Amino acid sequence: MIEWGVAIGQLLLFIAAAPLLGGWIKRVKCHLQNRAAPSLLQPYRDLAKLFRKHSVIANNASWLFRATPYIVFAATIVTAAVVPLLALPLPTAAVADVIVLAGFLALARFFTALAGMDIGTAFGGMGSSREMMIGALAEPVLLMTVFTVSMSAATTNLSEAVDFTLQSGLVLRPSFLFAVLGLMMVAVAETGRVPVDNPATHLELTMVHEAMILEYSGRHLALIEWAAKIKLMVYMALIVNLFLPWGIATEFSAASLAQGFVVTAAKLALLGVVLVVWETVMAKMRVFRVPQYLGFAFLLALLGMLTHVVLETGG
Amino acid sequence: MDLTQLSLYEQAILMFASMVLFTSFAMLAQPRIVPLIHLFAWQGALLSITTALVALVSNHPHLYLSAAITLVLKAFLIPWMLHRLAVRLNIHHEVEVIRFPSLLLIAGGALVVFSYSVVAPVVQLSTLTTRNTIAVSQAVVLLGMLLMIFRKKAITQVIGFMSIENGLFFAAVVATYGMPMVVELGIAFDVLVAAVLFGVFFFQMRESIDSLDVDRLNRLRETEEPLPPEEFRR
Amino acid sequence: MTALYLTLLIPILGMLLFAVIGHLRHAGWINVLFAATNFAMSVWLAWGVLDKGPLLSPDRYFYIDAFNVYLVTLTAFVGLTTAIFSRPYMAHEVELRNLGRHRLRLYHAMFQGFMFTMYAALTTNNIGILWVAMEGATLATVLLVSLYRTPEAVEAAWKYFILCGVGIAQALFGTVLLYFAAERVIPTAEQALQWNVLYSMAGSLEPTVLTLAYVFLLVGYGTKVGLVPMHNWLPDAHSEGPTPMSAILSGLLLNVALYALVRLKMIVDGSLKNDLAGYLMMAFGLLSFMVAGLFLHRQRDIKRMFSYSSIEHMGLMTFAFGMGGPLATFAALLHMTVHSLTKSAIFVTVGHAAQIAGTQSIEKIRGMIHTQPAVGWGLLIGTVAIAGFPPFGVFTSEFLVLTATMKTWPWLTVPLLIGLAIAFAGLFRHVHPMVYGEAPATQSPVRANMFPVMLHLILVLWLGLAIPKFLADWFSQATTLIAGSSPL
Amino acid sequence: MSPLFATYLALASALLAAVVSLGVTRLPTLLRYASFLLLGLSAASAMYAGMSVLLTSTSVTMELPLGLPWLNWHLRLDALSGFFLVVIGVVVLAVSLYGPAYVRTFVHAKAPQSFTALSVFTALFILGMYLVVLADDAFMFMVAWELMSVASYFLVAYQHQYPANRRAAFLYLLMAHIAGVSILLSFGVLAGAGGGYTFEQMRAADLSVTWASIAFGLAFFGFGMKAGMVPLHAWLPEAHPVAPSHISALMSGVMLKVALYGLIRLVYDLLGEIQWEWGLVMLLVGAISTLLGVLYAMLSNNLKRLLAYSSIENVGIILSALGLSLIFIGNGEQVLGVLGLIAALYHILGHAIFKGLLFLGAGAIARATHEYDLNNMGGLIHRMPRTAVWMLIGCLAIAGLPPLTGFVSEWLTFQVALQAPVLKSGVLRALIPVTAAMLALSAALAAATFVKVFGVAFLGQPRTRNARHAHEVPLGMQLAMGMLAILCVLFGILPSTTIGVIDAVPQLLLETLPPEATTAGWLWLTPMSADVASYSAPLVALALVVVGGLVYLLLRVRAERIRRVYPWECGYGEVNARMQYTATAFAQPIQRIFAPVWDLDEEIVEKRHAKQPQLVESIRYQLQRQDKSWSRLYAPIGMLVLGAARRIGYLQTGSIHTYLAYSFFTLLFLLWVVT
Repeated sequence: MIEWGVAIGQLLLFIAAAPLLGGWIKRVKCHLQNRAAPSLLQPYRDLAKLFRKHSVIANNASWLFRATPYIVFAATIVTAAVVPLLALPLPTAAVADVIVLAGFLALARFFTALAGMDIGTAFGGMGSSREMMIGALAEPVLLMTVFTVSMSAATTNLSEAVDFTLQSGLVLRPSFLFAVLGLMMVAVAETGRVPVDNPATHLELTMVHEAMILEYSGRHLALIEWAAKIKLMVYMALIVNLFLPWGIATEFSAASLAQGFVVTAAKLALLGVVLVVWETVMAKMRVFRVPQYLGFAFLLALLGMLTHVVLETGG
Repeated sequence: MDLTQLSLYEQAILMFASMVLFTSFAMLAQPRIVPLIHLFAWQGALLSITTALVALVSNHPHLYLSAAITLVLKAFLIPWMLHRLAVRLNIHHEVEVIRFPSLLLIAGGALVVFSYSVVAPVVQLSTLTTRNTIAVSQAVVLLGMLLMIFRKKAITQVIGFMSIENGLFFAAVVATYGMPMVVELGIAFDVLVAAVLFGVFFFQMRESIDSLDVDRLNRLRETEEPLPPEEFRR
Repeated sequence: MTALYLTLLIPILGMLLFAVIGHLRHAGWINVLFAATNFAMSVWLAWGVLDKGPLLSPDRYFYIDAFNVYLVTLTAFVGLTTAIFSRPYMAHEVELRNLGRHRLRLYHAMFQGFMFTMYAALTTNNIGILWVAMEGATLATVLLVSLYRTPEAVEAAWKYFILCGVGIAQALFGTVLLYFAAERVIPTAEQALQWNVLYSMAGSLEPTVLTLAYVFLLVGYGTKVGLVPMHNWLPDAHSEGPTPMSAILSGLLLNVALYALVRLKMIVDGSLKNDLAGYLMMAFGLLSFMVAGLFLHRQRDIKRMFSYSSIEHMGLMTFAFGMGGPLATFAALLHMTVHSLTKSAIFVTVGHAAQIAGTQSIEKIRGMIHTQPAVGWGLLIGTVAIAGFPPFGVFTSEFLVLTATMKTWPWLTVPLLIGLAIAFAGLFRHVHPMVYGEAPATQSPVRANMFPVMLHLILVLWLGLAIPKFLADWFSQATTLIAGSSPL
Repeated sequence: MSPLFATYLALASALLAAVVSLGVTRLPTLLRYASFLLLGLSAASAMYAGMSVLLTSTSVTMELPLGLPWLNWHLRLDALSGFFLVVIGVVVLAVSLYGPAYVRTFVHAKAPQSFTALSVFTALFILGMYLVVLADDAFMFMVAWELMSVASYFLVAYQHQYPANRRAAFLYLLMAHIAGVSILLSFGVLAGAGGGYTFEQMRAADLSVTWASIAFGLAFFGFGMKAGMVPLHAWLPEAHPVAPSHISALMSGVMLKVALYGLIRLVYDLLGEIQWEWGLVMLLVGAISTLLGVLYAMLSNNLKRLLAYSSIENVGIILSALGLSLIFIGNGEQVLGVLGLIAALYHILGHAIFKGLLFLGAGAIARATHEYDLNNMGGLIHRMPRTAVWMLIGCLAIAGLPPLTGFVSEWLTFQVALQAPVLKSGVLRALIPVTAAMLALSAALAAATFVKVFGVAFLGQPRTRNARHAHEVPLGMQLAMGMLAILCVLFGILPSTTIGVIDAVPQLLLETLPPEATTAGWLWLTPMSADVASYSAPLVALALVVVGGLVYLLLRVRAERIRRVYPWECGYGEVNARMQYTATAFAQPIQRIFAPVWDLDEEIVEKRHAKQPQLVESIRYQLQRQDKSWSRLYAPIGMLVLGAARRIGYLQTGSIHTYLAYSFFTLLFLLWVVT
């Protein structure tokens, strides 16, 4: 029973902390580009403001347009619920394994894209089209990377997989190296960061995610933005806990939980910094360069899988 | 076997057989219509004489009857009909060009050799004195076909056809001393009807393509392009 | 016995009668009447034979067993339905192409004459008379082929006459050789041509002679079966003659020729003790099958096309008979039946279609289903049936042929498969536009009598779904006769 | 009611429906309802029969006094045929609800087609499919099989006034014929070894591996051609779209499955010892079909054509699952083999349902707008709201999104693929994950495709008058779609229960049960074991609903009513329908990425201003796409045949001398041969 409690708590923490992570990344970025940085809590303020505002929608918006934010938010939260953040074992991970996780991300994307096309503006269509393209190329990479892990761990249950990496101690797996790189590239693409997309811009021709949600406002926008932040955190948590799970709490004592909290926070913060650096040094690329980018990620994931088959299990 | 051991009649049979063969060759080379018909009549006559001789030698009385039928049919009736047709269709003066007559004759010779080689094993089995003439009869059949293949006029084709019939009859006589009477009659009847029908056809041809040149009968050819392949294109 | 003699007599009477009154307005009906009585006679005969087994006439000129009695019945049946169809059709033709009524006299007389020759060929026990009858069939039909007196018709008739005449002459030479071989072992000259005697003595006949004889017989009767490369007369004769003629030529004459070939093969096999005859038949059959299939693609004349399809199917039967063995033989017999039923039905429909469109040219016949649904559907269903789709009987026989081939000659199934596909494509790419689509305004419905078509197709359907008991026994008796044993 | 009686009832009522329809022109309305009622009855009883054998996992055999004299029609109703009877029954039931209202448009049509043909052949088509799955001997199987093909051919050719339809029908019948013959030959091999045509004897037969592989090859070719696997799929995207929509639903939803039934029956049941090489072939072909199918679908703008291509994709998925299963069985991993088979069966069921749903939806759209081209639709969600809901569910399901039915089979397939490491051969271990990745890619592309479908057809603004004046379809059609949509959800949420029923099939074919797929109760799906992988669809669905609902309520508390305004149009006048992305535009990025897959013929026509050539007056963009199999495979074969036909013509020179020469030389040749 207690682990369910922990799971719920962890989920709530996940939801609550997501904007903070976003704020942290933005802040570090500003420092790096020596701009005046907003406060860490700025994302919360934005969300609060959005929730307070009227929401205005187009005349010909259908029920689907209004339902989408809730569906996206819910789907994203389900994904968040199955990723181990602080402590193992995570019972919710049994409800939905990593394939389901990918499925739910796809579900969210599906509805976002539909919502983008609902009004019938050029931007929405453009955004949806590009988003689906990116998603179509990114999803197999995501699956292959996690397949690589779950083939070594002989499970698709994330909690079990993390546990496996934890148990097997420090093993230098070439497959994991490739997998983690691939996963990072996918994460960047999926969460709409530079160089694939730029969350900060509204320059029409370059935006993808923003183009889809252009028509949203008020609480709907708030939900979508929040979901996006959660999604980012899901990916980052996945990366850190799947490949370097050390420090995650393995029993539910206050001490180990606290330690798990601290360590995970540190890891996420560090990964955030890495992301920021990456975003700062990279330049936004043309839409039709993205396939090459993702193709490279695919290659990495494939290498990871093959090295696993060839080198690690022995022919 | 040796010719000398044969009775005079048998020698005569072989002699006439060779003459039948000769008439086939002559027909192959004869470009003019009326002489061709005459040659055909001669072939029939020789045939019936041979048949009569065979009847005499092998005392098969029913062969006399078939000899008589042959004489009437092949030597008189059919040639007369053909001649009359030729006159009425006013082609009795026509001369048709034969390309490479010499080659044709050589081919005919080759056919004789071939048919001899083909029926050789059969001949070994026979005890009849006339056995060697089987080869001749087959040669006559094949020469008839050769004639039909290389000659242009409808009437010559008919004559070729008839000479094939002659060859068959000849084969029946020399190989087996004739078929049973019923069959003989049936065959004879068929031949007669055929001859009549040919006559009818000459007139039909004349009125439809106003010529008796079978090379003009080439409307029903399929050498043109087939229909466009609409199903296989997209 | 009486049944047999009546079966042979009635058509002769008919021929003589029509020679006098064939031009009268009701001649068509009388023709139907004769055909009907003939059919009744043949059923009676069949009944007797099924009852008491094979039947040899006292004078030994006629021999009826399961093999030919069922062909007699089939012939009589198709003759009947064709007569039914030809009555209104020829009437329409007479006013359409303004033929003189005397032509109808010829037509009816020759129709009956042709039927007679085929009964004679089927029932006779004497291979000499068999030959005479086959030649007679040619003579009876050759004037019908040229009935319209168009240049094409005359040309077709002439080719038919010459080629079949020459071919059949080869058969006579073969017969002579056979006789030559026979009379050395069989005392009386009369018996030396009797099939049942020959068949019983086959073992002692001289193989080398029979080999030669068989070659001549194969070329001779093969010409009439329409085996490639002696087939050239067939499409011409079928496409230029009046449609009822094409129906019985395709549906019956080819069968009879093949029947003769098989009868003689039985003797030759008995003597040779090897499969040479079978191999030759398989080779010719397969060749005809493939070549005809390709020819289908380039046709522009609808009747011509279906006559090529006949060549194709005769090829398949020849192949099956050549392969021998109970299964293949059974299949071949069944295929004979269903093919002649289906093909005659198709020719009937095609005749109507040609009258509707006023032409036989495939490009000009369009949208039949639109103009006259009955004819359109008839043509379509008929084609589906002949193409070998179940639940039609043609499929059943092709199924058996293919599986039999798979068992004995696995690799020959490949050309068979390809041939089937090619022939199918060739048939349908022409039939499709003729049946479907919009119809040109020039086409106008005619008084079509689709009863025979429906009857035939229903029978074929029945054979495809379930072969009735008596027919099955019948086939199996015939199979036992030809192949020694039966699949039942 | 015994399953036997139910089966007979199903067959009888289908046959009766055909007979009744013969008189349909006399009293159209009555008989229309009568025939569809009978079809519904037959569907219901078929499902009953199927369920009862599935649940009791018994098998019933029967004989009909039809067929060859020495071989009656043998029928056998076992778990496998029962499962497929259910699959057929579901869709047929929906169709019989949908039909009466839908076909009304055809009754009074001025078009040359006869309404009788439609109803008669529909009934025969369905009858044929029942008989195929019931057949227990090769002969009856072939008869039923071809009955199915021919009947459906007549239905494809039904609206024959359009040349495209005639062409499609011809192509379809031709390929069906070839497929049929090759299947027949494969049975021939088995019969040759087993000494008889009944499946009993074939099971008894022991073939050498070579002959078994030949039989497998022939069957795979034949059934695969019918099931539409690449590259033998050419007929499918032509034939399925041109048939009336309820027929398309039957063809795409069920007929392809019947072909797969044949494959399963032959490989798992009749062929004996299974070789893993067969599985490999199947897996590769399946993976390729999946990818190409979805790509072709992505680029089609004709809705029904798109759906047809997506059927190719789904058949590919099923084949891959079967391939995996065969590979594992061939390597002695019986259990995993069973899982693969179950995944395949689950997808067969699922695809039958949602593809049926989508085609029926396409029919509804066509009936309401007379449009098939996506670029002429748009904004339909406002005009036909309920149809929109059902279609949305269909799209979600076929895109393989949780928690709907498409996802379950995908999940299972991945689970099986992830067990590759247990295999000995390194090649397989390397290959299987790669194909899994291809499946993942195709799934994602499918999602993109169906975003395009729903987004362009239902969302945005109407692009044509027809779309603007569309109306919701009659109740019957909505019921049909609604039923299927609800089934999509149910089978998505209750996988364990469903598998509990399905696994009678592997029990029959492989005498093995999936180890603990359903041991954890209806809530949990644990194929291998709980700690390897687990998925609780009910909980997930619940979570989704609860979270979404909670958030909604929370925000509702103090939310003002939403203001509606004009959308932002960047300052150019009002937003109009021509501004929105078209289907072509939507697919364009994918097209650019995977360009080599198609034969593309792209051209941009610029019209310059007469006086100032620097001004562009108008730009027209034209795009011709076709899949490569035509130019690479079919056209050459066709040309080959026609070339041969052209040459063969010179046999028939028309000169009698030549003809005489033929027989003359034939004679000489034969004489020479024999002496």
